[in-house]
Amino acid sequence: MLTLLFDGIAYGMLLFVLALGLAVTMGLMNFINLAHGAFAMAGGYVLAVLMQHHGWPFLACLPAAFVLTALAGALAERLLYRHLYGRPHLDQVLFSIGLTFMAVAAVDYAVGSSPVTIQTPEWLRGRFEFGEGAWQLGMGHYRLFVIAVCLVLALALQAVLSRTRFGSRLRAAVDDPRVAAGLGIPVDRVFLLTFAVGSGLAGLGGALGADLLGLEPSFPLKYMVYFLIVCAVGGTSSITGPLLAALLLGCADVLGKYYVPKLGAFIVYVLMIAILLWRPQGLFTREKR
Amino acid sequence: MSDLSARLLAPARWKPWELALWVLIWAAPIALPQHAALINDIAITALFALSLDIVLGYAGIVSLGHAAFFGVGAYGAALFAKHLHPDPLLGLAVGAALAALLGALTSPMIVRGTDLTRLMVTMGVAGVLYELANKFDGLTGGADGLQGVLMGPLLGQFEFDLGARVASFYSLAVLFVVFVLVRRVLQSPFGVSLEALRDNRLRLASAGMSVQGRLAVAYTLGAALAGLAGALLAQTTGFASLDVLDFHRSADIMLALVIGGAGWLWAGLAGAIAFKVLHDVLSAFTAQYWTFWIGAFLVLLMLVGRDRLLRPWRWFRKGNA
Amino acid sequence: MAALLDVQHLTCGHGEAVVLQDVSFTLPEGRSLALLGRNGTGKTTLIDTLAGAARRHAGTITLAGQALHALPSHRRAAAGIGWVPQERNIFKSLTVHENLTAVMRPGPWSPERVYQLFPRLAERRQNLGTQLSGGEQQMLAFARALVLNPKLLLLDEPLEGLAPIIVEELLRAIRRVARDEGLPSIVVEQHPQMVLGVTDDAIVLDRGSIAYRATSEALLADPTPLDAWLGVGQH
Amino acid sequence: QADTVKIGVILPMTGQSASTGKQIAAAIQLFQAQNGKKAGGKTVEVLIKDDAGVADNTRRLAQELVVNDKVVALAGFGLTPLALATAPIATQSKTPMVVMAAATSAITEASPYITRTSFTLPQAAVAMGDWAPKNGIKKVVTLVTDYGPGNDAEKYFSDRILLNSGQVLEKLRTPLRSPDFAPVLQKVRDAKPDALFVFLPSGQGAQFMKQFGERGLDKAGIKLIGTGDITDDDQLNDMGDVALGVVTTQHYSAAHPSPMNKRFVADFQAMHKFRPNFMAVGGWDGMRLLYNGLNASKGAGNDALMAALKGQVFESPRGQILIDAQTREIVQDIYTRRVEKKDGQLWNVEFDVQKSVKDPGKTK
Amino acid sequence: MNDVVLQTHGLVKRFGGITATNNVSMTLRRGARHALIGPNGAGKTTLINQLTGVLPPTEGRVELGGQDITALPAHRRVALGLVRTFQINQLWPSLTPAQSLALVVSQRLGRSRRWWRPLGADDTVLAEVATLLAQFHLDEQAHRATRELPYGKRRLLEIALAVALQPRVLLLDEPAAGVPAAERGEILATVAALPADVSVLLIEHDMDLVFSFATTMTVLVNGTVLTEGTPEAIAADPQVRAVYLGDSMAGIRPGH
Ligand SMILES: Nc1ncnc2c1ncn2[C@@H]1O[C@H](COP(=O)(O)OP(=O)(O)OP(=O)(O)O)[C@@H](O)[C@H]1O
Ligand SMILES: Nc1ncnc2c1ncn2[C@@H]1O[C@H](COP(=O)(O)OP(=O)(O)OP(=O)(O)O)[C@@H](O)[C@H]1O
Ligand SMILES: [Mg+2]
Ligand SMILES: [Mg+2]
Repeated sequence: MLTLLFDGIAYGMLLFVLALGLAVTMGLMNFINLAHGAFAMAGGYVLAVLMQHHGWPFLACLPAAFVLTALAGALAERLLYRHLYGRPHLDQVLFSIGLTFMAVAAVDYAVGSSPVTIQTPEWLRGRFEFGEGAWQLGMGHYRLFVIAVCLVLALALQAVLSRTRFGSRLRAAVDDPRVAAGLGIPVDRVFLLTFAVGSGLAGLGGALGADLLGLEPSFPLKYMVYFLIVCAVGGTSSITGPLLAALLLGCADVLGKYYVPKLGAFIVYVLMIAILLWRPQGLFTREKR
Repeated sequence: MSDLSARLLAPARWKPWELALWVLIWAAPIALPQHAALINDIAITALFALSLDIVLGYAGIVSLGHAAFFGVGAYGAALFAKHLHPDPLLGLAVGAALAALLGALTSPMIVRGTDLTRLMVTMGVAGVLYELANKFDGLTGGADGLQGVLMGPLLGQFEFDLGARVASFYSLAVLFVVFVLVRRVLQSPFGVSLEALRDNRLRLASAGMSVQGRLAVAYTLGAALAGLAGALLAQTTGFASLDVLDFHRSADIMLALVIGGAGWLWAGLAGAIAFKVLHDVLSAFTAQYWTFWIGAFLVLLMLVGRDRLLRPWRWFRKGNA
Repeated sequence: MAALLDVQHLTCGHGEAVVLQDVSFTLPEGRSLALLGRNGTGKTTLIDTLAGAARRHAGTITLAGQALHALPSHRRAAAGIGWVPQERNIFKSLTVHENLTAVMRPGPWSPERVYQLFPRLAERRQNLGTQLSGGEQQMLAFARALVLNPKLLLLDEPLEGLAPIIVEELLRAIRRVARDEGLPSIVVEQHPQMVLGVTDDAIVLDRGSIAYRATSEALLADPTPLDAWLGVGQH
Repeated sequence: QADTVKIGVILPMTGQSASTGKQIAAAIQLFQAQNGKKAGGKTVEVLIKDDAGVADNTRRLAQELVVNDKVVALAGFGLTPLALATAPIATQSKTPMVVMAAATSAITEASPYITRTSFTLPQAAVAMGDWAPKNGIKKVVTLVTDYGPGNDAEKYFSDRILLNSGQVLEKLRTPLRSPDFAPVLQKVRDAKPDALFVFLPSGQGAQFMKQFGERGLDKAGIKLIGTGDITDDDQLNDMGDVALGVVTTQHYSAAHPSPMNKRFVADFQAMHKFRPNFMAVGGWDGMRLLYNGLNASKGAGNDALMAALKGQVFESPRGQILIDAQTREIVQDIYTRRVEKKDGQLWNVEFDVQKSVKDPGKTK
Repeated sequence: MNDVVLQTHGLVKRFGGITATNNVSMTLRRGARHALIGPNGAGKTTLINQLTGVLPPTEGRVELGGQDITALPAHRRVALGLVRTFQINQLWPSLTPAQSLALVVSQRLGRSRRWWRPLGADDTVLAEVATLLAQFHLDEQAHRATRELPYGKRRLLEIALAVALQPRVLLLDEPAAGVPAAERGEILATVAALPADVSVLLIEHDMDLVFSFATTMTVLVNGTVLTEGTPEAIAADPQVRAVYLGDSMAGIRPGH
């Protein structure tokens, strides 16, 4: 029982970091970027390639995954995405789906369609066990590590957004880029930075999650739905919303599969529909006053 | 005043190019009998896209779960034929009616919230149906699909043949009837109010029209037509599988519609033709990586703009509108 | 007296379209300017060009010796431009307070100080921009330009939609800021009487160029020349 | 032309089952490179189509291949529903249909024109149900993916275990698209069986193995057994050491020690840079079956070809196989294998065999 | 008192801690030319939003012709004759003025749910649309998409759409906002030309317009009714001068 809860939390945390970049582009930049999963996949493959072909240590690969995907994100923003700011959501959805298709096919072409397995270092393979019977708590080292990293990320990001005025400058730039620039906000740079960080986070999430979620070219399409659920249920106006939503989703998924395996994916959908009917703006969105 | 009437009725008149296109479409299965199966497929996709156009293009409801209605129509028609009566037209009506019922029942879910909420709720409904169909495999055949659907002859005369000629004429006929019907409805006050709904809901309510009511009606209508498309598929292939409810079907149809330019009557047809032909050509040329090219096409389409890329004839419409 | 703002042979517009042709004027240090003209004569276009939000085709703009026209839009605020756009353009997803802090620059005008000027805003500081009444948004736009701590305020129809008593208050504020703080403004207005009282010079635009210049005092004393250019009462 | 015959091969080349398509397409290419393009006095042209694993695509492609391309046979079929959807077309057009991958028992019953060169899950599952109780495994939990083949595997394995007086503690199923095995594995752990019997579609095996080790199930003394899909040769090397010692039953291992197989694997790897798996051998044998059939029918299709396919016996890389003339189902040897490391690579090493296993699904 | 058409009883609207409407009870009589004035943020727009059902009140009731309409959705109030215009244009940008008006007229005639006969095939509707187009000087632009119209024309269409519904009560929220001084008169003239039994409630900050139009005025301050009276009384009220008018009335002679 406790073990399951722990697994659910680890899974949820991972979903959170993966979806975080999407929540940022969607909530702050008002851009629906369905290619988000492609950046996550890129992070995963960076990790795999560096570890398997270049013998990098696991811990060095994580920042590398962040940096490289962030650079890729920045490049994509400069060349492609910026032309679609302010366009209808539907256009953005289709554009980014198109990018996703391209990424999936390109990765398939480059490294093949079979899943890649990551060999985590020895020290992350063990497992702590406490207690007995129903209250036994078993914590895999790797999952513990994932939880820790994700928690640190969440706190750091929360601090950056609430302590600095970057957040409000970003939202101002989204609301009205012309006037924001006229009032001294470097709109282009703000967008670029945000997008790069969002992509980098996805990359980091992808690298962390490669082991737990499996890594294959169809990764972006497979998990896109989960990212969207996290954002829709959590709302995108804060970081805590998606965090709680991701945890809820993770636990519901794991517990649901344990106790009512017959219902499978059913639970997640029903839960999502119920929540969205009850709170169409997302569970944790501040009620607009 | 007669001038006023004429100007208001102008969009309702059939343009010569529209008639010409329909003649071409009807000629297709005669001229290209070896592609009858593809034509059948395109006609069904076009009908499905047209139904989504009403929901997305006209009423402005973003839906990523339109396959729910398609699937209900397909299973409905298939099960009807298998257990109750093999007549195609009866089955068609049953499929559409079931889908419309589902649309009416779920419409309260899509009148509130943001685009994202609607996206997720529609997707969720389709997901739930998918899981249900999977669970009740006694009825639906589960993941293995529903086998043994035998259709009776169309109008009691025409057996569905292996070359899919009867099927293609059948689907085209249904598509044509629906097209004419929808075309007419969209010129009516109700149809124009749908356009108004997409433009500005606040004004619609302030003019005394119920936003929620109209959304629900449009959604139900779209659902019924999607059910029709699903029923056609099940009947012409004699088969229904979980795939009719799958997420990718909703996504594909949205792609097709948007390629055709949602919010325009011909969008479904144009999109279905473009999408299917693109698919066939690309996968003949690179079977494994055709998705790369369709992705590249979408990216290009969005960057360059649909109008410039795909609908050159619209450049001239300004002049006579 | 040194010129604060010097505009020479400015041609500007939107995209390819040219709205203003070869406009030149200078604003001496410490003097405010009223910009008058009929609807659609290009007042907003001129202001927007100064702020970098409309397109300059030719000509130079110099603010306190610095070539403004060479700077991208977002650097002009640092150079000393404080802009109140005609449509207010409050950032809708920010609160009143964030609207101020997102753009503020160091200087005598802090958010606290503008709250003293507009107590109404202080009460609403946690409201989202769009939750303000029309008039409150207008005040916020003005306050937002102040916290940029500019050298020159560009006010595009700042009085539109305000209650008469607020109009008076705002006019007093403009005058006070100009006199006491040495922060001059360029004010666009459709009702000349109101604005001539708080400015030193006036320019009338017509058909894309400067049609008439005078001191505000002179025009206030004898408004007859305005009738020709503003054409009130016609139509 | 009169002197070419066409064979239509429909495979999932994209989508979730793309690896199946890739293996089979590669094997077909190899077969034609080895054996030339002539059979029954005619040139054999193979048309490969991608159905992306979507049943109505498969069906439409089959229809077009039959009507437009006039193929003499249809082949391929990566998943059960894809094969089932096409069955009526085979019947209606009297076109022989060779199933090279899909493994649900019932497929060959859907049309008198269907035959198979892959395997059926009951064949593999029953073999395991016999082996396990003899080797100290009395209490088991089954874990299968929830679709046709999974249900077959679960049913035939558990029936067999019960017959051999074993005990099935729990029958677990995971959805076809399951992102996380954590909860089911926890359930297995809590049930404390002697062994866990698993069937998963190839592709999910690697991830499953890892989580199995990570959750400490191996340390808790739970053995992992299953059909060969979980130790798919295609991915075995990526699984790492957790896979060592896993015992599975199946009809083919790339490590099968016959000379014919050695040559097959060597040629395959030389041509394609990856290891053939049971899908590849199904494709290769399917081609062999069709070539033999065409030789016998002198290039004719339909009933003549179908008759020629029935009852064929030949040596395959997996050992000797027979197409049962009555059921059109493959009869073959089923091996029990254990994952071992040789020369730094992981292989399914065979250590036991049941000869000439018929499909148990048809014998009742 | 059967000439009261619209009445509020103790209307309260709170947004979080802010009370935008505070216990407002006011009446609008048949054929009234009533102005609602007050400082910025006094709650005028909020009040209109509650009258028309855009916002639900926190407390209190709204009555139209004696019927309690507090819980009625916006579109049902329109059917009862309560119609408004918006401070910021709310139009259908892709429809033409002719289509917009035809749609609204069909709605009023209860024909907007027809799904078979085309919009332009109904003679009653056509006749009315033609009249409205002429009345609001929209003939020339009748068949251009609304988004392409000049601002002034769009403003006229906004009001024409309201008039097309043949309201019993018309609520105008700053109809002259953004309209050049020269054209403001024209807009008010069309409103003044409405049938005498139509009641009009006008919100406006342009005192020239307000005083030339209204016969009764209500002053709203901080969500509360400060006072009500004839233009003369309001102009003379020292309290109103202190909170709203300031010295601006120096040049304006109310009444006519
Ligand atoms: N974004 C734009 N693109 C193209 N033309 C524009 C744009 N904005 C304004 N114009 C045109 O430029 C001309 C000048 O407009 P501008 O807004 O500068 O006038 P204005 O004097 O400020 O008028 P107003 O008193 O109505 O505010 C007008 O003819 C207008 O149609
Ligand atoms: N959605 C909202 N949330 C919070 N406060 C709001 C909201 N809408 C309005 N308010 C507040 O309610 C008060 C009344 O606003 P309202 O728009 O009714 O004023 P108004 O009288 O129309 O002013 P103006 O003349 O400036 O348009 C304002 O102080 C405003 O800040
Ligand atoms: Mg202007
Ligand atoms: Mg207001």
